[in-house]
Amino acid sequence: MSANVVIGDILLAIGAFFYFLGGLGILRMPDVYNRLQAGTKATTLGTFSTVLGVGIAKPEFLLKTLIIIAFVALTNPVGSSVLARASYLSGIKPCDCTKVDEYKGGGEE
Amino acid sequence: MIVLFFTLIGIGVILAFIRVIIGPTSPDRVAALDTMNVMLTGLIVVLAYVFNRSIYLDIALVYALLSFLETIVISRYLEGRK
Amino acid sequence: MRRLYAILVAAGLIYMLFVFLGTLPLYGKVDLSNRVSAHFLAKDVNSVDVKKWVEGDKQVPSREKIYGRKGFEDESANVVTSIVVNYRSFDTLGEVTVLFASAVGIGLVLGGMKRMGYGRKPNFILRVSTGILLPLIIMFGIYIFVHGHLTPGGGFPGGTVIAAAVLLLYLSNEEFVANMKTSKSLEGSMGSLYVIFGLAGLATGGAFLFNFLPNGVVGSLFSAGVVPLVYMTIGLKVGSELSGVVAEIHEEREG
Amino acid sequence: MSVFITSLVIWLLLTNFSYSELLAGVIVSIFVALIFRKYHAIRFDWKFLVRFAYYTVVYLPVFIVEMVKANLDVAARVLNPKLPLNPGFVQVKTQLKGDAAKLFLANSITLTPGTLSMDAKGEKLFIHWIDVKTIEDKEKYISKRFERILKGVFE
Repeated sequence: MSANVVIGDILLAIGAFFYFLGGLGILRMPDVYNRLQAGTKATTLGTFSTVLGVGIAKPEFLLKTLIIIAFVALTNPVGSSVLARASYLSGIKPCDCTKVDEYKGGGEE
Repeated sequence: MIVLFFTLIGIGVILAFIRVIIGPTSPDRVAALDTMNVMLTGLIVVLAYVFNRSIYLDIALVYALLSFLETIVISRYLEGRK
Repeated sequence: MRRLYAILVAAGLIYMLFVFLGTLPLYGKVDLSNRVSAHFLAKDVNSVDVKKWVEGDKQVPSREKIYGRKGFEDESANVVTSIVVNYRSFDTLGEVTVLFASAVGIGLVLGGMKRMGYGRKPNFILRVSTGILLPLIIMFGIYIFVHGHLTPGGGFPGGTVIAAAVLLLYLSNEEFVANMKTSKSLEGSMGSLYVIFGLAGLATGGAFLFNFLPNGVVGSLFSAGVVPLVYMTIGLKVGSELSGVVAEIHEEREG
Repeated sequence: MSVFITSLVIWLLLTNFSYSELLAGVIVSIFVALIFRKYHAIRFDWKFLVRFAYYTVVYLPVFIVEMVKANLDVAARVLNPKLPLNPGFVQVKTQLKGDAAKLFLANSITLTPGTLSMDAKGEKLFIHWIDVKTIEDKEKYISKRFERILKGVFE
């Protein structure tokens, strides 16, 4: 057990825990937008942590794990933004606790 | 240690999958599916680490690309026409 | 002039095919033990154990002496690639033909002149991020089919990833129209290049796509003989074909 | 030119370094840069690279701290049995001009505590906020931290 393997294992454990939180958030939140919030944040940090953990524990994987991290960091927020806009435009009502709505009509005057 | 990772990720995937099944509307299902796909990408990377095969990382990248494309295509469909 | 040239090339190809078809053995009469080298049957493609020969009688025999005749397979890093390209490559020609036929059919049914639009303007975030993601996706697709002999990839997955990039452009950009002329000519030239490689193998080694190049060291980029070239042609062909299918789905006729 | 450099860097990250890989990467990058030049949103010169390298050092720690805070926030909300939620859709004005700058701002907003950017139009960003504190002066809570840094990078 060298030092980098220990660091990698710790990062992997943190990432797995955030994955678990993402699943729980997806299940418990009341409407689509809140679900997307929980799911996107938790899985993005979970992927960062997990993949970086693998890259640190195995230095020969490091370059390719960096590419995976860059790809997920670019695509995951974009995907959730597009999905949030699509669900708003397709007429999904946000939950009753929503206070403010300044996005009426899809932002088109 | 490895068993712990797989247990946590597996529970997360199962929770997301419950939402895929019960989700009241289709954006709910797609959101849960997107979350599940990112989790599975991480899972493939962990598998590459466990089996010590660098070629699995390519598969993880292809999976991430295809899941992103799936989310975009379904969103563009759901937006509908004006 | 161009038509004459095309007819001449086609006649030459058909002539070569008929001439060399006569030299092939009948179905079921091939002496496979003569073709498959021993270390391939032992699933030992990677490692060459010449050490014990050196210790035995102080001389290193050539590869062909150890393992019998030079293999039909071209020293690619995984066995599946050897099987797909070296043993089943004639089937790949059939698959590519089927794909071409389906692309032509979709073009006949759906093709048109005008770009079909979606109801809504694309999201700003999606439009900008596609421009940044595009080099990553295209380079990854090319990486897959150039390294087809080293990784579990090959022509078909690489071409599909490139077509995915084109689909992403269509989804995120209202004005984007693929350049069909370039795509069609690329597809046609790559398809004929594939057949020419196969016929060159037929001319030199007596089998379709026989390896006529040196093998090189396993694991480096320029190795495995004819496999990277074949995968490059298949990858570009499949990529342009699927892009053509995506483009034709997004078109509509006037009126 | 910038597309060529980006493609070459990606190629070298994907492959293990050797001279034949470098040669193949240069050839492939030239073709990709020629064909897909029109559709790339990436344009930079060497001055931008220097600024980018400088600000990455400043930006990444802020970003990672914010992301960990965001996740702890989400975790607290999820694990709390009463689910304290106060969501709403708000719009935020930004001073950033470039497309890429606005994209990075939107992505940063998505990954930081309690906010999810949905769309951008002109200088307005539309955001789903999980805990609406105030309707006026929203920028202080949502976008000010990143806007300063990203202005340094892109302008």
